[in-house]
Amino acid sequence: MFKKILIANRGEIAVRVIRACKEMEIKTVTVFSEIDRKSLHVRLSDEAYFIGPPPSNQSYLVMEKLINVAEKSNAEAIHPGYGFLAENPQFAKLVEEKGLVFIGPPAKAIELLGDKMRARKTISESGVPIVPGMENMIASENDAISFAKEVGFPVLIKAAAGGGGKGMRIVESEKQMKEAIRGASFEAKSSFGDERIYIEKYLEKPRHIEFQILADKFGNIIHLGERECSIQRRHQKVIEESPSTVVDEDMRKRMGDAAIMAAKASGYVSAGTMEFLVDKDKNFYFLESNTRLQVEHPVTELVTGIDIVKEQLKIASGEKLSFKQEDVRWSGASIECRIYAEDPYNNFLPSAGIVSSYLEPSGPGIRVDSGLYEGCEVSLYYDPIISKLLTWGSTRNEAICRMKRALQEYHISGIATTIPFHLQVMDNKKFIKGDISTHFIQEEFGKKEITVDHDELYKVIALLCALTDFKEKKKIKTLKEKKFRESPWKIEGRRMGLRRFGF
Amino acid sequence: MFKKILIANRGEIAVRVIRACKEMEIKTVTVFSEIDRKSLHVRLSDEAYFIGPPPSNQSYLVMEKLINVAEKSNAEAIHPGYGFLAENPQFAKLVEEKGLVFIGPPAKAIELLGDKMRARKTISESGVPIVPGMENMIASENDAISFAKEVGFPVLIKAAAGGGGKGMRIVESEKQMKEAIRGASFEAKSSFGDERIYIEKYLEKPRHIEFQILADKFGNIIHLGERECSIQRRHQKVIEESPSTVVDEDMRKRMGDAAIMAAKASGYVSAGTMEFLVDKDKNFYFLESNTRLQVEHPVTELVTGIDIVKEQLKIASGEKLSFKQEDVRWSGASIECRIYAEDPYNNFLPSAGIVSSYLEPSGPGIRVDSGLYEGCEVSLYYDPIISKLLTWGSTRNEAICRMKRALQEYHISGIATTIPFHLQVMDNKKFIKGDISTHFIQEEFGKKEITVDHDELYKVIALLCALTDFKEKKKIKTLKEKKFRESPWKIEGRRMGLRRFGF
Amino acid sequence: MKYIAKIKDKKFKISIEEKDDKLEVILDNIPVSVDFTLVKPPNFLSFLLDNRSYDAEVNVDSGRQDATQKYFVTIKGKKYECILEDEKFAKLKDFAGIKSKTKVEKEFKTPMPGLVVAVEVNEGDKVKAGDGLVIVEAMKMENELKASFDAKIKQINVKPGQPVEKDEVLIVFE
Amino acid sequence: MKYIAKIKDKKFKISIEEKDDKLEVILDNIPVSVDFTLVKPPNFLSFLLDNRSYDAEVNVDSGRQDATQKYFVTIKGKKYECILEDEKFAKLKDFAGIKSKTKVEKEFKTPMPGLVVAVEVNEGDKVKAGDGLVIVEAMKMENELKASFDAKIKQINVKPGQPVEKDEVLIVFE
Repeated sequence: MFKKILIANRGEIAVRVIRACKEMEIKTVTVFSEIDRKSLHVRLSDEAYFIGPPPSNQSYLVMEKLINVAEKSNAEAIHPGYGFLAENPQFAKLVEEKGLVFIGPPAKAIELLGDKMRARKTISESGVPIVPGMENMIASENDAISFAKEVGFPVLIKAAAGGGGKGMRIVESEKQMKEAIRGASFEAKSSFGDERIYIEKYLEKPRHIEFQILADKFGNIIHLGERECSIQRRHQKVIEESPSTVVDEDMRKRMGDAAIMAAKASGYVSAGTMEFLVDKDKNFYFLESNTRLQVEHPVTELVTGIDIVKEQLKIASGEKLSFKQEDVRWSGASIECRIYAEDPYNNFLPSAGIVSSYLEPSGPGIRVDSGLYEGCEVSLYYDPIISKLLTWGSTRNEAICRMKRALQEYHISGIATTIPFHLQVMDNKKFIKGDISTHFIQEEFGKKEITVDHDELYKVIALLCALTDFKEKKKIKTLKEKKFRESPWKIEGRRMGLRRFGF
Repeated sequence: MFKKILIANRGEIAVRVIRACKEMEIKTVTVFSEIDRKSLHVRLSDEAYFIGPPPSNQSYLVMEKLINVAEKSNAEAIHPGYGFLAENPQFAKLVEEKGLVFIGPPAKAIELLGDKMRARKTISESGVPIVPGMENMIASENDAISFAKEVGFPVLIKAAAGGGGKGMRIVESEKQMKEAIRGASFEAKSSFGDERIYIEKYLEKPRHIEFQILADKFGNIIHLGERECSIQRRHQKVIEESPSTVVDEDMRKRMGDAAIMAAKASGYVSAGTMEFLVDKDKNFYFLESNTRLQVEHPVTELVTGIDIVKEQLKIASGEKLSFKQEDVRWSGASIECRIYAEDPYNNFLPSAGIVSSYLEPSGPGIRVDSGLYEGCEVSLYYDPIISKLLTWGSTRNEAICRMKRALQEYHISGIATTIPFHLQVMDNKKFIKGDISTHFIQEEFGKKEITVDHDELYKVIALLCALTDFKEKKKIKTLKEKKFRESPWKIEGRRMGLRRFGF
Repeated sequence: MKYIAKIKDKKFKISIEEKDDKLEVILDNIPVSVDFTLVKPPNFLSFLLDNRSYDAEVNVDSGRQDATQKYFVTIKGKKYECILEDEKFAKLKDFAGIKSKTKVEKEFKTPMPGLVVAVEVNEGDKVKAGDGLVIVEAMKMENELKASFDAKIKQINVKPGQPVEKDEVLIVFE
Repeated sequence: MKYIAKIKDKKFKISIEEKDDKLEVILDNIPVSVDFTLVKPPNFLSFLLDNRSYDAEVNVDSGRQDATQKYFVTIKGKKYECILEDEKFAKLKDFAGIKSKTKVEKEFKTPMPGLVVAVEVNEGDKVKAGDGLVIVEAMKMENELKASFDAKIKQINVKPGQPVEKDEVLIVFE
């Protein structure tokens, strides 16, 4: 096993990898941009190196800087996390050329699967069904329109190098095509440095279901079951769960086999994900592969008890998988809510600032993966996922009830977050029934306000405001009388001190 | 199911019960003493009632006050938590007389099992082996000495109404007897309001292993496996785990059967624990029964996936157990470290004050049950258990490594805690091997200092102190120059603000 | 003191008096028992209303208009807006027939810093509530800023490629 | 500034100078690179020593003696004590042959408030390090307070049943 690795990432996923390493007694090296000096990943790692200004193209995306740090710190391997360079085959290649180990699939597999067109071809040839689409990149608007007319609107434009919903557009009519192509290729370029986009048939109300796979360097490949990722906003997953309410044992076997076939066909090694669309009749189509650790990997960890990051590390260091497909056991149900720094009361616009007060939910069946702490800064430079709140329950219903409880306990001040939105979803009847598709949010929350009425709370709110005003005015009066001001903590401390004793 | 219950407790266990209730949509009513107005259990419950001054005999132990609150708030049932009135048969009886449901065993069973002498007799007659002891309470010092001479020193003095190590003394020689009797009966009286004590043979290096049982009102009794509770200080459990390294499948079956037999013999209903001592040859002896939810119940929850508090609520409301013995599945390993507000650097003396800074560990396999938050007060009036840190791992080794990681992440300022002590245990070779007994702490930590040397850290500490002094002196100089002082937060905020922008 | 509090379409009359160090609170003519304590400075409170327990964060909106004050209250993970008025002032207003009405903002500001990717309108255009005005990139995403009421564009202050600060005026309406 | 820091039996020489807004730090004659930043007021720091990362809480002991200062540093869950001396002072002391020696406390204080349950010694008794002196009840437990060095009891200030405050003097040694 490695003695020391570099984590070429930041935020919650860097913290996640550090935790796995600590539990395996592997030393961790992290990197930080100017704005990340106090980030939790810097604080928790064994070593940390400064790599430049906040914009990621001057720090976290600069391959040479990362290689330099790895060499200077004698790290043996590099874990890329997700995002940034995680799916960049040049980086994987460079790492290997420098005699270091890339903790992920071989550069070749990243290249093949990262090129959506080649991936579709390879996977399709291995016998796995795929979504109908153009065989080449979009060359012109007319090109795209004629394909769309052939298979029928709506169609989906996607970044060839994409992932995470970036550089993706649904096109419902001819006149939307131009702007969609422009927007998608802009986002594709700014997110992945590759502006190429392609087009495919847009399935009506599909479910988005993915399979977690693990493949070692000796050709052993297993799957850890599915994750239901249909709850999406702007093509970004916001809530994931395992198992899916639509996948039964037989379907799990067939989809799992297809995922393993796809991994075999692409020469896959390490942890990875095969994504499928599932239509109303439970037909499934290969969509794309994510050649990295997924944001939502913890839902699988909660139902299987397998630590996927540790397995990645073992595989990368050349160990054989220590268990077989039949050893994988699923138990209960797990849900993840991605907490974004976005304001659900203001059109989900990004929110940034200092987290002025912070209390994580806790107790039975709760897991929080985050890089937050009281006093930390959430900046606008990076991904808006600031925390992942997960629950496990012996049934899906218990997991949902627990999530409601946890969301109400989770207290983040100073920035806006999507917690209120998640609470709405947990109360939604269709969600509770498991009657969902990728259109769920659009259909259920499209026009509605986020806050539903809570008559019983209005009185409380009215009183709180009046009492705050009353107290404030009284304080000003008292201050004028006293002519000096004490910090609330001091006043508090003294008051406590006064009644501390009295057995 | 109940619509509303009263939780007649405080602190972490009240919070634990609230969480279960929230997940079952049961409204919760809590009570608070003067010093507990801001406690987390008050903040998280639906209703909260003031019941008097901090000393528990004027608040949490006053039965009439609790009954009054239950009646005023229309609560249908009372959950007693652990400690306080949890094992007081008069309280259980009173609750039932008032037409309310006591969430626990029937008063009769509490009475029988709470009287250690009667319990020993009943259990012994049902065919379960017991530790040799006197058949009556200690009447005089001579009485006790003659029994001790008969079975041989050391002997153990225990409170008849006891539990949690209170009112317990090991007596190694004749001359210690007097003081031990005095101390034990004092503690017994102040903890349980019952000064009666008895005496039994003290087994050499026993393990303390207990079985969790669940019994419904229809005579169905199952067990949820064992908890190893041998790591004790001053007869108080400090670290528990499940499964025990010494219990194999056959032994689990035999001990589980004995636990169920003991529960049957005593007419037990609800969640409860049968405690055993296990000697070097794996013989086990019934020790006592705890007729309540145990502090350490979460280790069982983590390996079985069963929420014991929810089961208690279901049983109390008259539901049948929804699963059978053969449905109980154990998976992986779990450890609990009880975090006490005690100073390991000062002879484990109690510590109290305001928690000035607080960060809970988080991420995979971690559970924290606590009533703490930043700014809360830990008072000297109540039990020193302020938090329970638990880890789950697919193996015991993973759970231990995770615990080390979690303990290092857990940050509690303002009061002393036993976190450093737990870190020492997790590094102990005998503990890692599972080679433990109730003498473990005495033998391994008796004379040693808590802090072992960390040469590599000394330089860091030296530099931190020098830099702090340097910065402080510079600040004083700067202040003199500037003639005014800003809060560190303001300075920070402004600095951040300055570099916030720069795409 | 007497207050009128408005939340959405509901209105509450509140009276608070301090007598012998205790608060006497009347809500819509019914006396209520309140216990109101700071859990965490500056604004995180624990509130017991007739023994019902609520944890809340109370934020005052910084811009004060007349004798009314806007509050944001977060309870159980959700945020609510409340307008608090001094009753004397409210009476006066009713008497004079003044309607409390949100002032129409003439300036369209960006709620966050970022990079302007596209401007979707031209000076002189008429826009409707919900129409996109400017696309600003932040957190690696394009965010479309939309009009919240019908208006006519008077002036556009930014162009694509331009970085903007939080609260910078992007567009001025007529 | 020059310092001598002592932790247990180890001694470190440290020099800190500020040049052009940067800190130049030398530890035992070897220059080191330090990056020292406040993560959480008042005393929670993130520290990079030659890129090795440490999270630490640094507390100054309130009682200052001469030019030395006692610190408590908590790192990775454990607490360490460090004595920091100004080097000039230390040299002077060495020259004068003054040994830095812990002053023997004449007063025996209780580290926490509680109720005195028993006094285990009498005035005039000689006690050894480790001998029990007073039993104080707190958090529902009896806590035996022990002598930390050999001493003779001069005066006893408390008796069983008496409540005591934190840092109250229970016993005076000769």
